Amino acid sequence: MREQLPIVIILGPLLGAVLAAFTGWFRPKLSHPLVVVGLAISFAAALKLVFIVAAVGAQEYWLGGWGTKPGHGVVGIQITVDHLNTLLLAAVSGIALLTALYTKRLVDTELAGRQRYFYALFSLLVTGLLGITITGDIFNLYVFMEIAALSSYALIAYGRGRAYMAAFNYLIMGTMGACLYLLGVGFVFAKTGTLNIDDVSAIVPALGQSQALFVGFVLILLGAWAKMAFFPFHGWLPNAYAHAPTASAALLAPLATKVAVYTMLRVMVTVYSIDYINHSPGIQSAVLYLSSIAIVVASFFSLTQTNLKKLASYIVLSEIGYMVGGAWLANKPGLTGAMVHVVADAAMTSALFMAIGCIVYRLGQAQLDDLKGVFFKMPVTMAAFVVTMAALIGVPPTCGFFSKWYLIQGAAQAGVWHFVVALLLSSLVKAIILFRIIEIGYNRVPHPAIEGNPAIPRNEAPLSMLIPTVAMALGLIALGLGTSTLVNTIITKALPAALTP
Amino acid sequence: MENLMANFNYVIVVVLMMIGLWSMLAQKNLIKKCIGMAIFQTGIILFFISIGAKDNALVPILAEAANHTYAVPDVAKIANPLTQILMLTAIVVGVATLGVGLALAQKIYQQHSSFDEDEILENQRK
Amino acid sequence: MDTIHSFTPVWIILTSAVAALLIALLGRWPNLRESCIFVAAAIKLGLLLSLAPAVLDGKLYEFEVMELLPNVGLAFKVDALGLLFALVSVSLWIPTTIFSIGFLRPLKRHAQTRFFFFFTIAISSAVGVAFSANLLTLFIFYEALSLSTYPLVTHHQDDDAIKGGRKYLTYLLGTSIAFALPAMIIVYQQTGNLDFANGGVFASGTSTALLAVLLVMFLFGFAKAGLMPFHAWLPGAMVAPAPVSALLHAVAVVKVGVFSIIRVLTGIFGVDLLANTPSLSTIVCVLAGITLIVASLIALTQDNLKSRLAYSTIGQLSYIILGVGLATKIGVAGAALHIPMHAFGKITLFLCAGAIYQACGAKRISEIHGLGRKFPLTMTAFFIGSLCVIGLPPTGGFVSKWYLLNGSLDSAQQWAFAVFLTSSLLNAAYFLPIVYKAFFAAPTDAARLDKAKEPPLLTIVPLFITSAGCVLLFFFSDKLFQFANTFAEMYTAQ
Amino acid sequence: MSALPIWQFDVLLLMLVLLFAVVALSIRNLMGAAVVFGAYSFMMCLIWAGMGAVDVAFTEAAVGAGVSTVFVVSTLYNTGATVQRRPGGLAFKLFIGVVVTLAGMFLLTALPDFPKWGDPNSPVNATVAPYYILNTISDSHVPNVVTSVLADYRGFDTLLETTVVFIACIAIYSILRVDKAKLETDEPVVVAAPRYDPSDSLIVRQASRFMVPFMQLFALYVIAHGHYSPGGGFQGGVILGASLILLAISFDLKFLLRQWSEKTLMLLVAAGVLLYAAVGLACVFMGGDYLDYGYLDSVLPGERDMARSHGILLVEIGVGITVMFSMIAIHINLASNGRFDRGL
Repeated sequence: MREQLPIVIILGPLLGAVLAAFTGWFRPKLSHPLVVVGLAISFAAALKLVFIVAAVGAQEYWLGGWGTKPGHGVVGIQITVDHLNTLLLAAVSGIALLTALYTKRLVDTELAGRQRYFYALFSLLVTGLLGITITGDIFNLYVFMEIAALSSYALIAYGRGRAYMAAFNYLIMGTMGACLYLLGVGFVFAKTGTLNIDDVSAIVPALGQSQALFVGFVLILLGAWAKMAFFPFHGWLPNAYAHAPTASAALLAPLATKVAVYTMLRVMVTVYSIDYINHSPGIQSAVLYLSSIAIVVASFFSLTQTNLKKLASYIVLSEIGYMVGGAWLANKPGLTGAMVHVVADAAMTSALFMAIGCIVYRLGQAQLDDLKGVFFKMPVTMAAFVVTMAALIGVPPTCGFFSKWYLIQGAAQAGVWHFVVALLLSSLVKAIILFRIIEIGYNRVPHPAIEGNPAIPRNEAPLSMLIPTVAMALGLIALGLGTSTLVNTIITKALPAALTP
Repeated sequence: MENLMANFNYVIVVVLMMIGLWSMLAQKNLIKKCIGMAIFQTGIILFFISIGAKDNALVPILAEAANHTYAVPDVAKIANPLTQILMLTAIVVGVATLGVGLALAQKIYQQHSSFDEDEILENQRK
Repeated sequence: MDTIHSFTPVWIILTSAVAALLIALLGRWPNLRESCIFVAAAIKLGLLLSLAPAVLDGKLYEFEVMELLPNVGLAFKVDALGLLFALVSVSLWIPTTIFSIGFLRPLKRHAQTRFFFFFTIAISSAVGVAFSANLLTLFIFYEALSLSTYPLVTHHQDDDAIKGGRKYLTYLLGTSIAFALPAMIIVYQQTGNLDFANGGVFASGTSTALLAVLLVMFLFGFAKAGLMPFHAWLPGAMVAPAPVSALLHAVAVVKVGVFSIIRVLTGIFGVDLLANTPSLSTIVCVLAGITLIVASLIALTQDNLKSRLAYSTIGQLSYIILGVGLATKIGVAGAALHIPMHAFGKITLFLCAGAIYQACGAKRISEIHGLGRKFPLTMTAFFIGSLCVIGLPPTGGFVSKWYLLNGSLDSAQQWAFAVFLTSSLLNAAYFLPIVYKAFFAAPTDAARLDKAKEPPLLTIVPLFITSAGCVLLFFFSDKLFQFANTFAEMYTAQ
Repeated sequence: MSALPIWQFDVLLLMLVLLFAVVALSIRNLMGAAVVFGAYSFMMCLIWAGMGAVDVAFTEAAVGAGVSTVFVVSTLYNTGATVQRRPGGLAFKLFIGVVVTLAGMFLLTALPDFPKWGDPNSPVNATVAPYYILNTISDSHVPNVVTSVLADYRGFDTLLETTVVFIACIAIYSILRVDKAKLETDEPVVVAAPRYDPSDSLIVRQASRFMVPFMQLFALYVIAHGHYSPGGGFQGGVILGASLILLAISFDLKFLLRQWSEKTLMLLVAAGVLLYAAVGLACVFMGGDYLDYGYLDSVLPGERDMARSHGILLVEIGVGITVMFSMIAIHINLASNGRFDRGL
């Protein structure tokens, strides 16, 4: 059974979704447990694979039994779990499982009466994301991309009102990104003749500096950037996550953009290899400037926001700048930082949106000045919120600090000082945001313990939402302390050998 | 001239895609955006099919020599099946996305009774 | 110097952390809550003293908890300076707790549990900084201290408390993220490790320009040391209740800033590097010198008692930085010695200010003319404290300033001698008039003085303990000097 | 003249395609744009047929030209928006135009580097593809190479593609479907009364009643005969769907909903995907890898390669079911704007 694990990761959520679509009509109560079971199976398999990959090495799996044929390369479709994607697989399925448990209450209240297909779409989105991470075939990745995209449009459209226009814009930008990626795959396919990532990476160096390959590379990059809302293509994200229902945003925000970043990493590191990037220095400095602009602009936009969800969406935008910039430093600490940040940021954004979800669930509103006295009403949620923001700022014991450490070290080694300044600036901005919220929530209301001040009733979020939020917040600290073991056992092996130390 | 005529297909593909892309981004009408999106996708499909096409190649269905036995086919004479099945998927994905896009456009029209992006934004701001 | 691998340093830090948890749990029984602070303080002091003999003859206690980054871990190493600083902050913790019980209890101040909880956490992170073996552990506890003292500064929850707290955090968190963090990462990227090593970590080839930039970033990054222009948080933090400004802003918080700079200058850059490249040590000395003089001048103009003490602290801290900047063995020893001396002196002054405020609500110096006749005991303690800070013979301050002056004589920066002297004169200029007016001048508003009642016993006793401490330090200064000397020998070549 | 590698006929078609694309996007009457877009798709499927991609042409004709046009038309019918108002905003359009032309030029720079058009031993035609052509008979005994690659060699792609169709259906359902409670309270959306209501004209009804059985028979042939002739699950499924959509259009939605209730439609959409995934799982339980039909030989008649052929047929049926019922469900949703009462 051990060698079937890679496909179990995909089948769990896929079959869960299809069965949930069935039970949606007979016993709607059953859809949620089915999806949770599917995700649990997938998470267990992903976790097991993390240990197998760390111990033994990459695990390959050929669909339909069609492996490599002499003279033709891999004939069927191959899915691989190697050092680059095994951590993200575990993170995506783990966070999805936790979010599924978390959103049950939110869905029952916000989407009462029309949630028949919500958890089916939820599970299909996770299938798409897991598929993108696990597949070893560049065209197969396009199909998984479309699965994830279509289900995310529907999940956003559940938000009604302004969510429809936001979903439509997301659809246009998402399809443009997917098509650019497909065209890029076409160019690569035209020059190398095969779709399997390992075979392509074997052929690419032999073709040397071919213009078609270069254009294909740029196209795939543009496609991935549109999907992850990197700077020039970021228009759709704030509206999409702000107007979507809290439950969908809690799933989409942490995972969708990180998986797109992973696609870029996979193409940069495996398909086109790092020294292909070193040969095109023009692009490298341009991308680094772009990512610095993305970080700074998104951070300052988040300062001006009054709606908590919009604020969180801009934070997500600035975090993407970290990862793209880190990857494009193309040196050992930079890439390590990017890879660690992909997993760390998924956890941080998930904890952030869960905390916001608790607040919105209880206070009904997500405006900043409605948060007066929220530290007394919801002490535990706000404690988790403070830990999450501390992680985003990069306060030491949390995972945000270590990924930022590697990124700044990589930038210093490459002498890219504007990226260092951008990283520090965005940490300061997030610190200002945190302390502004602390002031609104804690100081601006007369302290209940002083006699003569009105006592503030405690109005904590329900337990089913509180436990995942607190678990994720503690997970950030655990991930932080565990970063060095993760880096030594898995991430250093994922780095290409030809990397400057 | 020879080079241009040889790759005439690719030029048409690029022009088609650019028309589609332009209309997706610049057109204000939501329906035109959807149609532009479909044209952009068919452009890419044309690209894939033309890289898989072979000079006067037969349809990729093997001729039956005697009852249920098949001669070894001459590969150069049979069109490339791989690009074709990739494009089957792309077409179906294109229709799926078009369907979702049109459904969203309907819902937007129900709210703002207009397909024009500027009118919708004004309406939202009110 | 051989190292003893032992868990005791971690025990020391954990005792106060455990005490903090106990405090949080025992919220409803104030007496029980206070008693467990004393128990924790006693245990801590005992453990610290148990380390003293071995550390004095050069041995080091070391323990690595876990590895955070390739060859940089969460590690503790107790050396003479670390032990000295920990001893000072823990031993002053006891009188301050007595004072805060006396100060807070009668006024029925709110959230006392929260106050003592964060107070104890702050102490444990200060000790954490003292024992950290590398720059990363130091940075972690440095940030923990900034965050745990924020609720203490904004304890009163009123508007100027919030403003003070906001200024406090923007300076401390802002400079540590903007300057200290990148500087630390660049050092790690250049040298591959962050441990404090004798003679510094830098390879000989690194360009002095880079070293200068890193030095300035560290000096401004650890803004708790109060170097101009990043000193404004200290007067802003005077909004905190008296015990907080007493222990934290006289001993724990500010000394952590200076302690980190000493660690950086001796452990990362190395004293010989400073001595050999004159440009680096001049940067340190000029910055410290300017802060010294300007702070003392501003202190002259301050009418509010606590902000005058605050500016005097900023000045005194630059003494220590200047001492280390001189890059001579005696200078470094003098600087290390000045930490306890200034701590005892300044805490006495702050406790007196608190007692005065509690007794007659007076905050301004102009309001306490003639107070000496009503409260002779408090004002004599104030007098002894100010002597210690000025550095006159019967108090310990004289000894540390003596070594600092010697150090400045045989260092490259002769002008430092003049700076030390003028600043001591300025200290005298802004302290002695207060004492004189309190005893001999006619009271300006007699009404306030008449209804002023004798402050409760609990707030008077700590005053005597610390002022007696100042005098004792003068007579037993050779014991402390041993600590300073072992540290100086370890980190300077000559 | 042999020097010209592509036939003059192809050049003409490509020109026509370009013309239709430009017209479809610039014409102000939206209904007209929909019809020209349908014509554009037909031209496109002619070009593909010319290049030897028969299956793709078939799918494009059925799905691209047929169903998409119906979707666009029913959207316009529901909203009554026929003319695009408010031209203008020229500066923005010019800016995008410049950006797009630059992108186009960038793409064209890769042109000389491409293998010559139609060259049989270009990398694409020389690496992986020859294996399929040479081994399809010995592996799965399916002469139509496209169907064998579609359902067997790259069967996982097709499973995911069916899932995409499934997602599109439930996505549109969850976006548009108006839940029962709201249906009563919501006042009917005022829609411009169609000038001509086809559903009450006798000729249209009788013609469609006559055509539908033959369409369905042909569709079943297309699915079943997919191994030997162009066609397969997708094309057959769409034609089956189209036949029922024809019924819905020529009669009215209620007529179709009486035969196929909403619940059965949506359940069958999920059933198709479940069948496909279950066949894959069966292979795993029989000891092989996922979607390795060879291991079903103990269950399906014939040894390994015939088992594969039957496995492909099973999978094609699953695809056909899903595609058919999702096309119908999508059409009903789009046509009735989620109210399931009356439509196009």
